[in-house]
Amino acid sequence: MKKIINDPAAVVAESLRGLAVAHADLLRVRDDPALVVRADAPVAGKVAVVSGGGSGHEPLHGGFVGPGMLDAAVPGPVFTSPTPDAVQGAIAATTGPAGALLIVKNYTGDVLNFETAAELAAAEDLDVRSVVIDDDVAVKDSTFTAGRRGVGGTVLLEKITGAAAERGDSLDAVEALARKVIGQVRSIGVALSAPTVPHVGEPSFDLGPDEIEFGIGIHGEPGRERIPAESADALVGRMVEAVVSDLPFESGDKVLLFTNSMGGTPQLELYLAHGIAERLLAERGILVERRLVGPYITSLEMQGISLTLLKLDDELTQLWDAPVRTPALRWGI
Amino acid sequence: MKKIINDPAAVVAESLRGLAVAHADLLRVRDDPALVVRADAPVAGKVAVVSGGGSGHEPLHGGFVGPGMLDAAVPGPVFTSPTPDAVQGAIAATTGPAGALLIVKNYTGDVLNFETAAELAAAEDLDVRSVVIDDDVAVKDSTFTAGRRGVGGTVLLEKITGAAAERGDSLDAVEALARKVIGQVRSIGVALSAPTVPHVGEPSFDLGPDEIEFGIGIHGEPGRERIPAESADALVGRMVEAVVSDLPFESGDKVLLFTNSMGGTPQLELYLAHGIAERLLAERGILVERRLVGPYITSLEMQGISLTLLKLDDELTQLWDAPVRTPALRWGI
Amino acid sequence: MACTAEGVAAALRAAAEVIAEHRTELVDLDRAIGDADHGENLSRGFTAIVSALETGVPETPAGVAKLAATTLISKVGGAAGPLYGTAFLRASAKLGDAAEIDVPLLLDALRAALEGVQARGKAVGGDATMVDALIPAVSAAEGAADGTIADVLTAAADGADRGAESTVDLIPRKGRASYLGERAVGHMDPGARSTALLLRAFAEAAR
Amino acid sequence: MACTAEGVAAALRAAAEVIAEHRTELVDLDRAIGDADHGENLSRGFTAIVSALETGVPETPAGVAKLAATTLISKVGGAAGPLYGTAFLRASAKLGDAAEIDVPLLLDALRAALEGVQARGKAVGGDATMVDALIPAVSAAEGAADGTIADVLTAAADGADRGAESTVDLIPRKGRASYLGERAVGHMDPGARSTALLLRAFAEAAR
Ligand SMILES: Nc1ncnc2c1ncn2[C@@H]1O[C@H](COP(=O)(O)OP(=O)(O)O)[C@@H](O)[C@H]1O
Ligand SMILES: Nc1ncnc2c1ncn2[C@@H]1O[C@H](COP(=O)(O)OP(=O)(O)O)[C@@H](O)[C@H]1O
Ligand SMILES: [Mg+2]
Ligand SMILES: [Mg+2]
Ligand SMILES: [Mg+2]
Ligand SMILES: [Mg+2]
Repeated sequence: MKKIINDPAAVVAESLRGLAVAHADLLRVRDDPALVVRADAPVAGKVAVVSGGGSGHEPLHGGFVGPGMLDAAVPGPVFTSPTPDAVQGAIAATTGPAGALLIVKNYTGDVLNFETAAELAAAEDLDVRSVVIDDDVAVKDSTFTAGRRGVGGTVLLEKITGAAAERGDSLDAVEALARKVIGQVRSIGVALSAPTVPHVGEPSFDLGPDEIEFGIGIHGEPGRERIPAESADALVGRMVEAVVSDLPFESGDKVLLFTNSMGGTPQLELYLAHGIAERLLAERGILVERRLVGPYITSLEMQGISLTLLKLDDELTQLWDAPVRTPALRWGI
Repeated sequence: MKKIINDPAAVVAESLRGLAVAHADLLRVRDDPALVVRADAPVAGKVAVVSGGGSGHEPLHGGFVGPGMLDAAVPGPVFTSPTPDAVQGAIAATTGPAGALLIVKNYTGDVLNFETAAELAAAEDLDVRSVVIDDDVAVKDSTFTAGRRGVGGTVLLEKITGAAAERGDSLDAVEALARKVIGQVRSIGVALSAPTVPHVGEPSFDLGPDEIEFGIGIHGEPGRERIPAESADALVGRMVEAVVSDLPFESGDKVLLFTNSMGGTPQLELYLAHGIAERLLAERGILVERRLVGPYITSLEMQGISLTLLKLDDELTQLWDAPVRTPALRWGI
Repeated sequence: MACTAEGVAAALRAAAEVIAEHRTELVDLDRAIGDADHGENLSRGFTAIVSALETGVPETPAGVAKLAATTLISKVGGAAGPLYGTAFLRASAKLGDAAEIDVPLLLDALRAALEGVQARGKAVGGDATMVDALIPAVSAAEGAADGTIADVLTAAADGADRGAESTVDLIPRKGRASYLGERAVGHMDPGARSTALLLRAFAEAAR
Repeated sequence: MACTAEGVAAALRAAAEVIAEHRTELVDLDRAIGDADHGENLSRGFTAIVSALETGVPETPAGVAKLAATTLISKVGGAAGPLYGTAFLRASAKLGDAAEIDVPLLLDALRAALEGVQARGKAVGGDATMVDALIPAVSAAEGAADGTIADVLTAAADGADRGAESTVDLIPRKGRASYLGERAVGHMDPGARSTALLLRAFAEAAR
């Protein structure tokens, strides 16, 4: 393993130090438990939007803290969900009478730890609600499993609920909006190589020189199936089919298309894939009205991409377009 | 080689198609020769700022086209400078009576091809000037060699000259400003792994499991020396020393610190390195007043980072802060 | 060793050593069907328990168990943190203010731990989780109710070993491994394995 | 073959084949001390020359050389594009409106090509570039001035081969390889090698 790190156990703390000094205008970082909090938190009268999860997916979530998006992010160790006291710390630092929405990705660890934190907050008479995002179509959804994972849709969910909270929506409204977004966003990911977790020192899985993991998660968990390497046209076609057929998205639907790099994919390839996805959606009569292209929810240095589609309506489009100012997403301000 | 591509010969054209459709509000892409041009070009009365070079360094240069930065970018094949007729096309599409500044990275191929294009433009009575950026301290500067390479400083140069052109500065002024920036910006890069050029299909160099290439270029050209892998503290310390001692940067200097990912470095490590660099500069009394952290000038999927320092004064700071709206850099609008 | 507060603390220290020794094994099991952190998560948690005990051992076995619970909850994260944390919390609640744990109390505590894990994680037997180690551990412990504390814990550890072994052939239906479906068959569940290791460490400590 | 426009066109087609055959070799030489594209760049350029000739062969040798020059300039990019482009452009200027190239004209053209490359790229002998193949090529050609066109080109190719070989021991002072300094010693310069390949192809075509 070659990495630009010191002690593997200190990677998250040291990285957060860099984030703090680079973006002191937007956020503050606290140590032990680690927290990233909006510089002007708590914002009076505003619903707090809080998210978090294991580290290694940067810019998710710390890179999305700032006006128009998250009030706080709770980074756990690499690929390991944070503990309830950390989540509680984030709630305490951001939440007033307007309450807070916790955005939780559907992983057993995240769900359990955020659940516990929400219970503790309720005991302190704070109005805290949780939504669980599970947009990954790679995983069979069933009440007999842990269910679908939360992946790329999380970024869109955080932007849109953040915008609603920023304009002053009530907790009821923000929560309802979040559930609506979760209901109409779907994603699929692929990996061409594995990430290496610093404290492990070896790649999280072994992939042959001509193999692709189709339906990969963001923690190096294996996906739906292993397929032979194929052309970008074929691979993106397979991904579009998986996402579109799931909701399903239909001819005439207006959508946001999010083409995400898993970390190690050159931007040259990312835009190439994005162009193919746009073309395939156009062929199906699906109208791409907004797009996001870049490394926004990653798996360390893993090479691969994910595609996320969100069905848009006027309200969602307006909230997507609303100003946002965070380390990783910024427009309008 | 595993890549998300179709025909290796079509990678750049197909990727540009994705860029065009993703950012139709900002730019247009033309084919054969490939060009990326601001959507509202030519902007009346404005000095055009044009850059370009081999592809594979994205977002450089196409991702910096838009208000406040470049008027056009000329992408060559991967790691190969574009031809004079392409550069000429970019000049023709953007340049009016106010003239154009060509920003050229100091590589023999870029210099020769842009030189030829400038001669052709002069023959058509257009006022076209060129500046050559050569900020890489890894290379010994000497009139007996090709000289220093243009690397990270290019991003800062394009932002600052773009801002000056946008506010209406004359070509003389923009050119003088560019030379000033070139005089006070320095960079150094390191690689932990090699990029793989699509038409080659193999890594551009072989690096042992415990080796780091110190002083790497952005084309997989080997660097100053090969060193054993070391801690982030040691490595960033070595990089800061190389950059600071070169200009030199001194106690009391105000600077912009740009911590760049070469493409495949996880953001977790990038911010960790950034934090160390800020600390080491503070220890030397150098005042970091602005910063940029992210993958802005890359070498495909190469793992590694570069550090760039630019000495600031009020004018440069103001131009850095000026609004910019491009696919990869955006603030204030 | 008597099952006083000090005895429980000693058992936890012994468990911390075992977890440290098996850190890589647990990471590798998790690497195969999860996200390669189970060993790292538990080491972090048990190291923290040992430190917490250094600043003072609580007065009752229940107090020690509660300290373990809160430490695991606040240090481990992931799925294992809340699950093991809940197990110790429920066990602690059963132990009340007893100065020493006897066999009936131990059985109550073990049952409470299992119920806690199931209440929190909603897994049943056969889902290929730590529950598959805990269920046979509790029944084996109940079968050894005539013996000493050490006998009961040894029986529990034996049961947990068999349970962990049984997860190799199961299709996981809870936790991260469930994403893999049939591709996870052939791999032992890391949480089931760590449950077996912990019970074995407690059993050895009780000798 | 007579050195008419058609003859020069045939020589360029032969050169295109040789470059295609040696594409990987040139990429590998450039991979070692540069950016691994020299073979790719030249193949792109010579393939384009062959296509351009398909739509019609210009009337004079100078016209053919000029077509080659503009095609290389507009298709190759990198350092090699403008350099080889300038070489053909200067050679074309020397050829004037001659219908066929004789030996003195060929020598003039070769000298002009070398001067063009040096004017554009500022390299001198010993800098480990294509100039190190061109200089001995031109002197060897001059030494064979009594022979046929084929003799002159064969001598030039032999000289270029020796020149290319000589770059192995040099510390590069121009182009991308100069960044490497002493680390480039032991590697042949890709541009010098391609110059030798091109001259050999021309010589064979002239037989
Ligand atoms: N719903 C559940 N009920 C019981 N045990 C579970 C459940 N989900 C996961 N586990 C256990 O947790 C273990 C994984 O723990 P760990 O790797 O530390 O957390 P994570 O899966 O969050 O990375 C699994 O091996 C399994 O035994
Ligand atoms: N200044 C120069 N003068 C003469 N030849 C040069 C000069 N710079 C580079 N070359 C030649 O160009 C060759 C490299 O060409 P190529 O790889 O196609 O371009 P690039 O270096 O831009 O990738 C070198 O091997 C060398 O022979
Ligand atoms: Mg985990
Ligand atoms: Mg090149
Ligand atoms: Mg795990
Ligand atoms: Mg080259």
